[in-house]
Amino acid sequence: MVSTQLNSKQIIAARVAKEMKDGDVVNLGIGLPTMVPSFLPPNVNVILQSENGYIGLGPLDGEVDPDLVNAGGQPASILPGGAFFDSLFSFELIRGGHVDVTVLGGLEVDAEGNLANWMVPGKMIPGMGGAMDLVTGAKKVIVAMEHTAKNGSSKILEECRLPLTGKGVVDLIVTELAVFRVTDEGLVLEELQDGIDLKTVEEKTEASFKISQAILEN
Amino acid sequence: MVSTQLNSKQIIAARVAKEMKDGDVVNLGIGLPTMVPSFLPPNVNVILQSENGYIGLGPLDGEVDPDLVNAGGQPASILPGGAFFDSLFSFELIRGGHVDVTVLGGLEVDAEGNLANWMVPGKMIPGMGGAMDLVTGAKKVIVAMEHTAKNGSSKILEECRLPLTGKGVVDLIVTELAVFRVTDEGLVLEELQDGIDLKTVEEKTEASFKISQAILEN
Amino acid sequence: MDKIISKEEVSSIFKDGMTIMAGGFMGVGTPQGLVSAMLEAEVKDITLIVNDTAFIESGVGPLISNGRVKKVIASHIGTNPETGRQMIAGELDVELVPQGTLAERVRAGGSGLGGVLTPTGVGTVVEEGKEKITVDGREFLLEKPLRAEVALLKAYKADKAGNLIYHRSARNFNPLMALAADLVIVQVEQVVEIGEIDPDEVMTPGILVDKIFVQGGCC
Amino acid sequence: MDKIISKEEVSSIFKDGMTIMAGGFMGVGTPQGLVSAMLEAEVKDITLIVNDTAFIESGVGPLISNGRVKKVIASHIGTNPETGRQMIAGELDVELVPQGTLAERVRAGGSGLGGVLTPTGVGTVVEEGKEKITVDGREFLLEKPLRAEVALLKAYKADKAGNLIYHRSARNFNPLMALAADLVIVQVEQVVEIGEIDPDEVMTPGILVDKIFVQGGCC
Repeated sequence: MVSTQLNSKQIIAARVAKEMKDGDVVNLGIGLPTMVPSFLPPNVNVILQSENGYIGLGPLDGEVDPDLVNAGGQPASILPGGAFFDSLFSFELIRGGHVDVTVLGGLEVDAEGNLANWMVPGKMIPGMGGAMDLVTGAKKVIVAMEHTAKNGSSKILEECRLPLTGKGVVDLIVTELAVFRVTDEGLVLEELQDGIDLKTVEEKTEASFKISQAILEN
Repeated sequence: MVSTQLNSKQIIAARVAKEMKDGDVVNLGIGLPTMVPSFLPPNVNVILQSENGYIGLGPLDGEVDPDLVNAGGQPASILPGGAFFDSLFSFELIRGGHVDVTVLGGLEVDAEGNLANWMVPGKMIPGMGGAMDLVTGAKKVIVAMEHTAKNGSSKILEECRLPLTGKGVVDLIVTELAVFRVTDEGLVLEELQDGIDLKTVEEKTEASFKISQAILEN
Repeated sequence: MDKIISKEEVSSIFKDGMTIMAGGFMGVGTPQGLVSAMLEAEVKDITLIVNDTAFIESGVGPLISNGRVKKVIASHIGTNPETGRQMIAGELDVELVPQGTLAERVRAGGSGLGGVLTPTGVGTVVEEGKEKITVDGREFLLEKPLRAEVALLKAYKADKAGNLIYHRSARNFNPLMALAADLVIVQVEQVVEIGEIDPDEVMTPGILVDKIFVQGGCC
Repeated sequence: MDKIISKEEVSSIFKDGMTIMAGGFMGVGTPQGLVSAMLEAEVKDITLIVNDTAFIESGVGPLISNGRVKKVIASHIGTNPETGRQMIAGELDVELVPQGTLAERVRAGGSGLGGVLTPTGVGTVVEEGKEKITVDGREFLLEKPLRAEVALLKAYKADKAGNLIYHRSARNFNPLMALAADLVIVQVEQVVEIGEIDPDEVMTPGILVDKIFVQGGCC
C-alpha cells in the first residue's frame, strides 16, 4: 500500500477498522462508517448486516437491481452466503444482540455513554430510523465522528444537550484526535491518534476523562 | 348418500360441519373434531390449519413423509395452495384472529362460556399444547362433545369445576342432544338434534339456559 | 374466491379517514400501482403507517405531496422534504417510531399481543407518555399494537390462492403488515396457478391475502 | 471458520446443569443425532426447553427416560408417560406453557424483548404468579423471555456458512430457537457450498449457527 496522507474521516475509519475481528457481524451507519471496510486488513472479513433486511451486504457490482438497496437506499449487492429476511427479523437480530458491532456517527457523546445523533430541535427532523434499536441492541457501539463541531466546539461533553438516541449505550468513541473508552467510571482516553498530543485533546474535549496507563507511560 | 344411522359422535360432527362457510380457515382438535370435514357439503371447502406449522392440512395420501405430520403427530399431507411456517408464525395466526373457527372437545363448559378440557387434578396431566391459544385467538370457538360424562353427569355446568382452558371463550356448544349458543345473557338452546325432546335436554343439562324463539315456536 | 382485482376496484376500496399500512423501505418494496390507485381515489385525511415517507414523487411520497395524509406513523421522513414542511406547517401529524419498534408494533397488532416490551427508546424522548414496565430489574417501554383497515403490499410472485414470495430487500415490512389489517391487497409482478409454489417457499400464506393486483394487467 | 463438527465434539459441549433448547414437535424436527450425542455425554440435571417430550424412545424422550433432566419447560408431555411418572414421583420439575406462549417466550429471549404480553392463559392456572398488565382495558399476562446455553436444531440443508433450510412440518420451533441460545448446533441432512442456497430461500441466516453436525457423516 502506498503511504498517503489520510484526511480526518479516513483516520477515523482506519482506527475503527482495528476494532473488528474476523467474522464479526457489523452494522454500519450512513456516511463515515461506510468507509470502515476499506481499511480492514486482508485477514479480517466482517459480515455486514443491512437493517432493511439482509446479511451479506456488498458494494454494487455492476448490475443495478431495484429490489436490492442498502440502508441508505442506494443500489447494493449481496455476497455469497448472504440471506434476506423481513424488517421484523432484521431488528430481532439487532435488538437481540446478534450484531457484534455497530458504527454510527454522533452529534454529541457524553461521559456516561449517552449518544445524541438523531435530531436537533428547531431543525428538520429526519427520524431515528433504526439507530435507536442499533445502539440499544448491538454488542458493541462505536461512535465514529470528528472531535469538534464546525464551530470548533467539543462534541464530547460532560452531558449531552441534544435529545438522546440512546442512554448509556456507547462503548468506544473514535475521533481524528483520539480514542476514548466509556467505562463505569466515565471516559478513559485510550489512545492519541498519530501526531496528536495530550494537550490538544484536553483543549478540544469538554468532558473530563481519565488517561489510560498506556498513554501516561508513553 | 345412503341414509344410515349416525352414532353420537357422527351426529355432533355433522352438526358442527353446518357452521363452516366456504373458505373458512379451521383448526380442528384431536379426536371427534377431525371427523367434521367428512360431513361438509361439496360446495363448502375449508382450509385446515395445523398448529405444528402449516395451512392446507390434508389426509395422508399414500406416501408417508416423516417430516409431515398433523398436530396429533400422525402422518398427513399438504394440499395444493398450502404453506409451511414455523411454530411462532403458526401461533401468530392463531392468536391474531386469522383462524376463523376452532373445534375442540370439552370436559366441561359453563354458562359464561368457560371451557375446561386440558386437565383433571389427580390424573396424569398431558399439558395444554396449543389449546389455550386456540380458544383465546380463534374468531369462533365451537366445543364439540357428548352431552354427558360416562357416569351420566352433565358436562354443561353452571360453573366449571375443573381448571379452565379459557375464560369466556366458547361461542357454540354442539352435543348429540342439542346446540347451545353462549351469549352475554348466558346459554341459549338453539336447536334440538333430530328426535330429541326439550325435556331430555333439560334433564341432562346442569346449567340453566334460555330457549330460542325457534324452538318455542315449534 | 377469485382474489384478482383491477386498479379501478382497488381505487373503490379507499375512504376518507382510513388507516392504511404500506410496505416499503425508501420506496423499495412499495406497491407503486396501489399507491397510484389510492391517489386516483381522491381520498383525504388518511393515517399512514409506513417505515418512511420515501420521496416526493415515489414510494408513498405522492400521498403526502398531494395532501391526502393527516397523520404519518414512521421511523424516517428525512428523504421526503414535503413531509417535514407539512409537519412544521402544522398540516401533518407525524409520529416517529424507532424502526424495530415499528416492526414489533405492527407484529403485535397482527398477532393478538397486548403490546411490546422493548428496551429501545428508554431514556429518550420516545418514552414520553408511555408506560414503563420493569422486568427483573430492567426497564422496558410498553409500546402499543398497530393495525390498519387496509394493508398495501408488494410481492414478487403470488399464486391464485394469494401465497406470496418476496424478492430480495423488497421484502422489508410487507410480510408483517399482511397480518395487521382488516383487508390485505398485494401488488405482484406475476401470478401463477395454485400448486406452482412449493409450500416450503411461501413467505406469506394466501389466507392472509384478500386481493391481488397484477402489475401491468393479469393473465 | 469451519463450523462442521463431529459427534464426539458435540458430546464434549454438554455439562451438568445446562439449559438446553431443542426443536421438534413430537419428535418431528428433533435432531436425533444431537440428542444421542448428548446422551453419550452422560450429563445430568439438565433443564430442557422443548415443545413436548415426545416419546420414551424417540425425540427428546430418551433424555427424560435416562434421567438426565431436572426440569422441563414444555407445552405437552402427554405422549411420554415417563415424563408424567417422574413428575408425579417428584423426580422431575415440569413447567407447562401454552404452545403459542412458549414460542413467544423463546422469541423474546432471542430478540431482546423484556417479555410477552399475551391474552392466552388469562383466567386460568397459567396466570398464577405472573404479573397482569392492562392495556386499553384488556388484561394480558406478562410472560418472561426464555434463553438457553445450547440450542439443538434440525434442518434439512445447510451451506457451510450455516444458512439453513427446513423441510415441511419439521420446521416448527427450530428457527426461533436459533436466536435464543449462546451456542447453536444444527443437525442437517446435507451440507452444500457457500453460494448454493439462494439468499431469498434461507430460513435461518448462518450468523446464528455456530456448529453444523451432518447426519451420517460429512463431505
